[in-house]
Amino acid sequence: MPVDRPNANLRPLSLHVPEPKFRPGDTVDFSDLAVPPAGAAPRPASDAAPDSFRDLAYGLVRVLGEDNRAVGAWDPKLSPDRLRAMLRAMALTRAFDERMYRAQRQGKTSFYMKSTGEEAVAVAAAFALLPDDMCFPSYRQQGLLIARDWSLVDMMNQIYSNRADRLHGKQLPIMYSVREKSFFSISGNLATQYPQAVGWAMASAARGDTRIAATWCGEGSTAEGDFHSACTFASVYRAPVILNVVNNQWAISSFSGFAGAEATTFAARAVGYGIAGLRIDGNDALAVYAATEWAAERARTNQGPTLIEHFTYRAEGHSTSDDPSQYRSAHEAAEWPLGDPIKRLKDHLIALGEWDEERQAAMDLELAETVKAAAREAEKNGVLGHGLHQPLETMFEEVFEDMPWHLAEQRQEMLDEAKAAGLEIGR
Amino acid sequence: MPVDRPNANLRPLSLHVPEPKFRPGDTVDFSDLAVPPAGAAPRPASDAAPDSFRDLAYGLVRVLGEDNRAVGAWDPKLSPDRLRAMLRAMALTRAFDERMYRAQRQGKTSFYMKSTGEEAVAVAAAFALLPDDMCFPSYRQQGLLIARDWSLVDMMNQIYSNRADRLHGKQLPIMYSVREKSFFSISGNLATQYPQAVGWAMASAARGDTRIAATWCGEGSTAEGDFHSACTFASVYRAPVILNVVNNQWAISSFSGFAGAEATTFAARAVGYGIAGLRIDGNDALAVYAATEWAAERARTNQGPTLIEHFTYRAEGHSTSDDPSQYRSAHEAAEWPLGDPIKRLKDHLIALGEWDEERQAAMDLELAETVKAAAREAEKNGVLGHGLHQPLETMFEEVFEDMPWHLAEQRQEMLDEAKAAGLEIGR
Amino acid sequence: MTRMNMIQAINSAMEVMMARDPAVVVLGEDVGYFGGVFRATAGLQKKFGKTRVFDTPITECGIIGVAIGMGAYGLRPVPEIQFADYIYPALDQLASEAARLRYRSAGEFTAPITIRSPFGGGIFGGQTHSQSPEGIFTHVSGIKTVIPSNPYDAKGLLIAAIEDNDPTLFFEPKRIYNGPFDGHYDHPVQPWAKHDGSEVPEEYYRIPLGTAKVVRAGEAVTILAYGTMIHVVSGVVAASGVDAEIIDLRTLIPLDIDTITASVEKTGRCMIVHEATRTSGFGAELAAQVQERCFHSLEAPIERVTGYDTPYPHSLEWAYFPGPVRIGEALKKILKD
Amino acid sequence: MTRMNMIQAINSAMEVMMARDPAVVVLGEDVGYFGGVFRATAGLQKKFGKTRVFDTPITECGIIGVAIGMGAYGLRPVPEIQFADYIYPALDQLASEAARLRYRSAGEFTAPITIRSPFGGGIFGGQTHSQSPEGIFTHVSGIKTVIPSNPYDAKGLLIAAIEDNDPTLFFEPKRIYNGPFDGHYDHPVQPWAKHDGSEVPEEYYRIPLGTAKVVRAGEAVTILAYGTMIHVVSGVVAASGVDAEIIDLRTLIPLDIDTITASVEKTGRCMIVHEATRTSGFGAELAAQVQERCFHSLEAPIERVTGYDTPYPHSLEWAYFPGPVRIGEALKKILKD
Ligand SMILES: Cc1ncc(C[n+]2csc(CCOP(=O)(O)OP(=O)(O)O)c2C)c(N)n1
Ligand SMILES: Cc1ncc(C[n+]2csc(CCOP(=O)(O)OP(=O)(O)O)c2C)c(N)n1
Ligand SMILES: [Mg+2]
Ligand SMILES: [Mg+2]
Repeated sequence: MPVDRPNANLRPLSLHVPEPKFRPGDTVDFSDLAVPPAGAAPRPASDAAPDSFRDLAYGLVRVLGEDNRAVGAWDPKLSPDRLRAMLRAMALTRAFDERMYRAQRQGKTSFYMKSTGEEAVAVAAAFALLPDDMCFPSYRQQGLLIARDWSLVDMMNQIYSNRADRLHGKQLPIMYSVREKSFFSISGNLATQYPQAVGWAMASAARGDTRIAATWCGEGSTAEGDFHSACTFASVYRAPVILNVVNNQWAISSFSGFAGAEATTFAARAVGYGIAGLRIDGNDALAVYAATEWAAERARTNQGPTLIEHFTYRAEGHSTSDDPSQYRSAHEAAEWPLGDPIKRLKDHLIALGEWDEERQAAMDLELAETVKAAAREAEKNGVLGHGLHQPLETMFEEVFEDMPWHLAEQRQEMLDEAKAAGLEIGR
Repeated sequence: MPVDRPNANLRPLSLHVPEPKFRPGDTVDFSDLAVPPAGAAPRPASDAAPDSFRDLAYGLVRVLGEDNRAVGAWDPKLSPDRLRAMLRAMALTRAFDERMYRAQRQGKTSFYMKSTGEEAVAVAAAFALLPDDMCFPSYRQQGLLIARDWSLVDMMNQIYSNRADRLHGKQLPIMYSVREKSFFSISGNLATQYPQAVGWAMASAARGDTRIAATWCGEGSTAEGDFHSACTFASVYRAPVILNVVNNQWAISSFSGFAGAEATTFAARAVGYGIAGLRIDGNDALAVYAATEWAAERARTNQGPTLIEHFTYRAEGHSTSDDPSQYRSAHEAAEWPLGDPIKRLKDHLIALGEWDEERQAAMDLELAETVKAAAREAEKNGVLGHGLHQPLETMFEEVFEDMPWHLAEQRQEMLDEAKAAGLEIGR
Repeated sequence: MTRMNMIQAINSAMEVMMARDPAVVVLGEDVGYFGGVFRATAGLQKKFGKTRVFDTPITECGIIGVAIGMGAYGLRPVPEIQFADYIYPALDQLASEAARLRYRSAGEFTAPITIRSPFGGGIFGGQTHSQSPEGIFTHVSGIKTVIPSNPYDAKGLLIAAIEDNDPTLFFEPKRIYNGPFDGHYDHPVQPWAKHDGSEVPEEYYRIPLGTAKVVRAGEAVTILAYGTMIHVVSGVVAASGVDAEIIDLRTLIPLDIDTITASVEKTGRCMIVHEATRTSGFGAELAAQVQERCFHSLEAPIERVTGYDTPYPHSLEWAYFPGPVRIGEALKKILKD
Repeated sequence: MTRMNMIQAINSAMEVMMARDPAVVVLGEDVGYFGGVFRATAGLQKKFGKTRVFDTPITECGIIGVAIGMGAYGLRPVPEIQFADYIYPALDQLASEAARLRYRSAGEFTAPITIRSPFGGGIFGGQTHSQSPEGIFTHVSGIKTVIPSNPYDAKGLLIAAIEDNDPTLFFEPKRIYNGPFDGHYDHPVQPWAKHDGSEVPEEYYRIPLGTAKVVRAGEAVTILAYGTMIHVVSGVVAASGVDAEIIDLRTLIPLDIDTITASVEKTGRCMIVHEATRTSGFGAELAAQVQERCFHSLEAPIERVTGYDTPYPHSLEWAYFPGPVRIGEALKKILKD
């Protein structure tokens, strides 16, 4: 029988509930956030065993230093042309976000989500992957499509749910699906894409293909069961997949502590599964590129999965439905110690003597024009709510490959009712 | 735009599918399983930070050495009386399992699951916990109830689904629920008890109580989403809970590799969440006791959760529905390098001069008799299938606290139909 | 008495219950400092502290699993699932655990938890912010399902749900959080203040679970509905001049069958309206029961006006939503039959 | 032609499809070397290798999530969920992902997966090895639900399901894996070999999804059932001498409504039998549709004989199971009405 110690003398327990450092109105001071110098992290061989570099899950791989120079083993040594192309894609992403955010405010669509401050995470990854590597993104990686040179007008058509929307108005704005750019249909349900990416990668491996998969989720979403099942499968079958955790510090109003950041890093999750883990400066496009390239190399050589935590900051609201001033200090974004990814890459190019502020300003202007022109083009196909852009009966299509009788019957009911009521009736 | 490297020259991927070392008919050789010597692992202070002892997740805490002596910092230094009490509870658990397994084979019940070879995991933990610490077990911790001196007859009544079954015949055999022994209702769904235990512990902490919670699941079950949500919550709120993973190498026919054991240990999961993790010799009752005591101390002093991997071996079939000779070598159990937990504790007591083979034999005989007597007693209340032991209408009770009309109506329907057909009709 | 909208009434129910019973705790994604994405928990953390009102990790199965454990300890948790569309990851903890715990332990352990979740469409939320999954839960024995249609009921029912010792799903029709909605999406939104149901006592009161409410008495046809649809149906009935009897179910399980059968026996006709997809929706159960019980009174087939058997399409939201046109046409049809 | 039991027929369907189509892969808990806890995948790994037939970690949401990814790649996965009772953790991946993928991507990506899972009671499996959750899935648009009642159908339907480009749930009535079962649990089990439905071609053939089968033609009453219940109903009908028409639905979605309505219009009476709990079970949908479509032919209320609205109780299994007594009584009642 267990011992019968009296518990009268035990001290009462207490519950720890995380609390972010700063709330609305607070002065922001990030000085106790440890930021290791650029170039300090070692770069293991791409066939090193994951348990030989566990420390990388607790550090921060950084390439761009305070002096705007690329340093250390992780420097991907990209040509100035490639750097400029990357800078441009990031700036275009930001310009696109600006315009579409405004379009939502103007009532042209129902919803929008920006990736401001996190552009490097998606753009630099797209540059480091092959064009047919399969991406399973969350809703904040529009940069992937832009970096893969996808049509802005097409993206906007989707956002406007208009006549030309490739998704036929069926999906919430920004929930793109672009098969020809190896970009998987985005889900509204957090983290579901994670095991799907692992399954895709397993299938590619099982078929002796050469393509790998990459997936992204926010730090908040790592709490979902899907994250765990994905990591478990990836570890067990050594799936050729890159698991990206975008730690932008916030999940709507909850700071990263509610996903576990007080106890350890998100890269440490990789250690838990015995898979390769990297924690990197997500606002450093070169670090993102280098980490992705290294992880891709591991995947392509059957070394299995890599989990990359991108340490970054969500500089704007969660979505157009959100007002971050309600729950966090307005100063955080400006004070963020890892800076802005676009500015940092720009400054690097300038330091290399390959760019200047004038060219940057000209490019920004040009991109704003590009985006504006695209928006005008897309708006020709209509915007949300101004007319029903899809024939009514499309609602019943693509539920199944072939429409079963009950949907055909419901379609007929709808058309009959619409007709009886004198409404416009589709095709 | 991403670079357009041709992938023609890439080598095809391949899928890794785990495979256990031995299959039916194979000779078993566990010599490359690393078994560190007893007494080697350090014992951190109970308020040490989890990241200061990550190595413990990769080692194996052992107290009982080859010479049957207790050694090292983890020796719990129990009195001979306590050791004998623990030995007795383990032996009783085994005797109980034997008898009930036989009862199932004799058709007295539908189902049974033994814990043979793993008795230390539950029994020693029960000895190290306080009697009102709340247990959220899986189906293989009958040792908890036995160590807490619960009535064997009551357990058997449940197994027989008989008249005296405290669960009114509603549950599958062995899915006990014993509130007065702080033993939570067992679920058939794997790992669901994990977040429940964390929630219970959070509630205890929130109310300033002194009681802590402990939960158990198999290594196979760690893949479930519930495991992950439990670890995440436990980490975030520093819940006073002990998370036990019973790594008995098999999950029905799947070896531990399918839960991730090829890549790392299960204790390493704790590292992933930044919580305390221990990997221990689960066939060493003293190691189980010491680890549980240490984890309980951490929990009681608001140091938060501890995950303990109990490295052990499922010496028999998964359940009475299973035939392990179909998928694993019959020699594994006998060759298991960590031995049998009962024999090891017995040998320790003998080495201490506090026990001998004669007393052991006498105890075994006595326990067999105890169990037999209990079974006879329980069988007086009936066994499954021989008569309907619960009045028919009990089926509708306890679905809700108060029976809604639709259940009352269905109850009446049933009674009317039974009557019409001339069947026995309950109360 | 004061005027409240749905959100305020729901907030008030939680506040009243937290003040009365220290065992009541509120948890969920964004419910703490921020007060919930729909502001339903605003102010509660400030008033009751972080150990009684707190944010959670984003794992619905974890939220419910943890709430069950808290319930077993003796607390009375009120978890929020941010959108009903996100309740599926929690289904196992709800259906296999919360709903079964009392039964499988023969009453030793219970799950006295109330799961709040906004549901339904009409806000251009697309397929993952518009669903009405209530039908699924009505098929799970051991769980109650409650859906209010106005602030007064919302508060009284939520208090009853929190006090109930069984697990209860409390689905909140988010389209009418700020005002009743008659389905004319092109008309300006009416605020709750102009509606009877917005007179809400500030103090404690309860509306027993399992009681429907006759919203409008009538002789020509019985219309069964709940949530947002009560207002759409009422609008259609008012406009059409049909003498319909409108019944607000308020709780789906347990169902107030007597009120339903008494009405159908009187009118001889029955129409069911819900936003959820048709096949195997709760309307099927209602139709099955009504024909079982009122067979000889029925003069026409029971009609179902529901969401179509498709996901909720973003741009065709108003074609999907069972609005005034569809309800009006169905009403004509059932009266003709 | 050869004699097969259900397990052999299901195994044969997978073997035939794996041989025909290299994209077909089988995954699930214990399905690999061991061949499944019910032996349905026995021999497949040996024949097709470990990259086409393999064990998985124990995470149902992972199994389905991974299968969806494999499907998106171009494979045709056939995951097994070990017991239907354990499908709930996968509900989000099934309902929000597999079922929605085609729609939300407007056909760019699809989920051509077939989820096999043993369901139903009658084996003393207690509440977590006996459930019949099919009703839930019939409420999810975008997913098909198939339930065979004999080896011949099992093979032909499973092949059709695997070839189908939409996600399909294939629930296997485990009580009749080894032999048909007339509900008399105290009688010896009949092996399949003595039953017509066990003559099964060894080669490829398919039974189109969406077609029901009239198992027995009759004039007095239409009985709708599927799975195990076909045999129980047939036994009762044979014993009672009632001239009932028995329809085996075989697929619930898409439903073969024409066969059903033609029959009810002829007989004027309809009884529905399933093992799942009554409230909001698929029987509700059937009753709703039958009264909608055959209102003027119906001479009596549609009867449902189903599992009760309780969890599946272990020791009272045979009282819960809708057996010959209950079906017989209901039959008498509906003929009297
Ligand atoms: C399953 C599920 N639960 C909840 C939500 C609601 N929700 C949408 S975004 C979000 C926060 C996600 O935060 P994070 O993962 O950090 O990503 P971020 O928005 O920061 O990119 C929540 C809770 C959802 N979409 N899906
Ligand atoms: C959710 C769920 N999935 C599947 C099962 C079927 N099942 C029962 S036990 C078991 C194996 C569990 O193995 P492990 O966790 O290692 O525990 P052990 O049996 O070894 O103690 C499986 C797959 C289940 N009970 N619940
Ligand atoms: Mg985030
Ligand atoms: Mg195991």
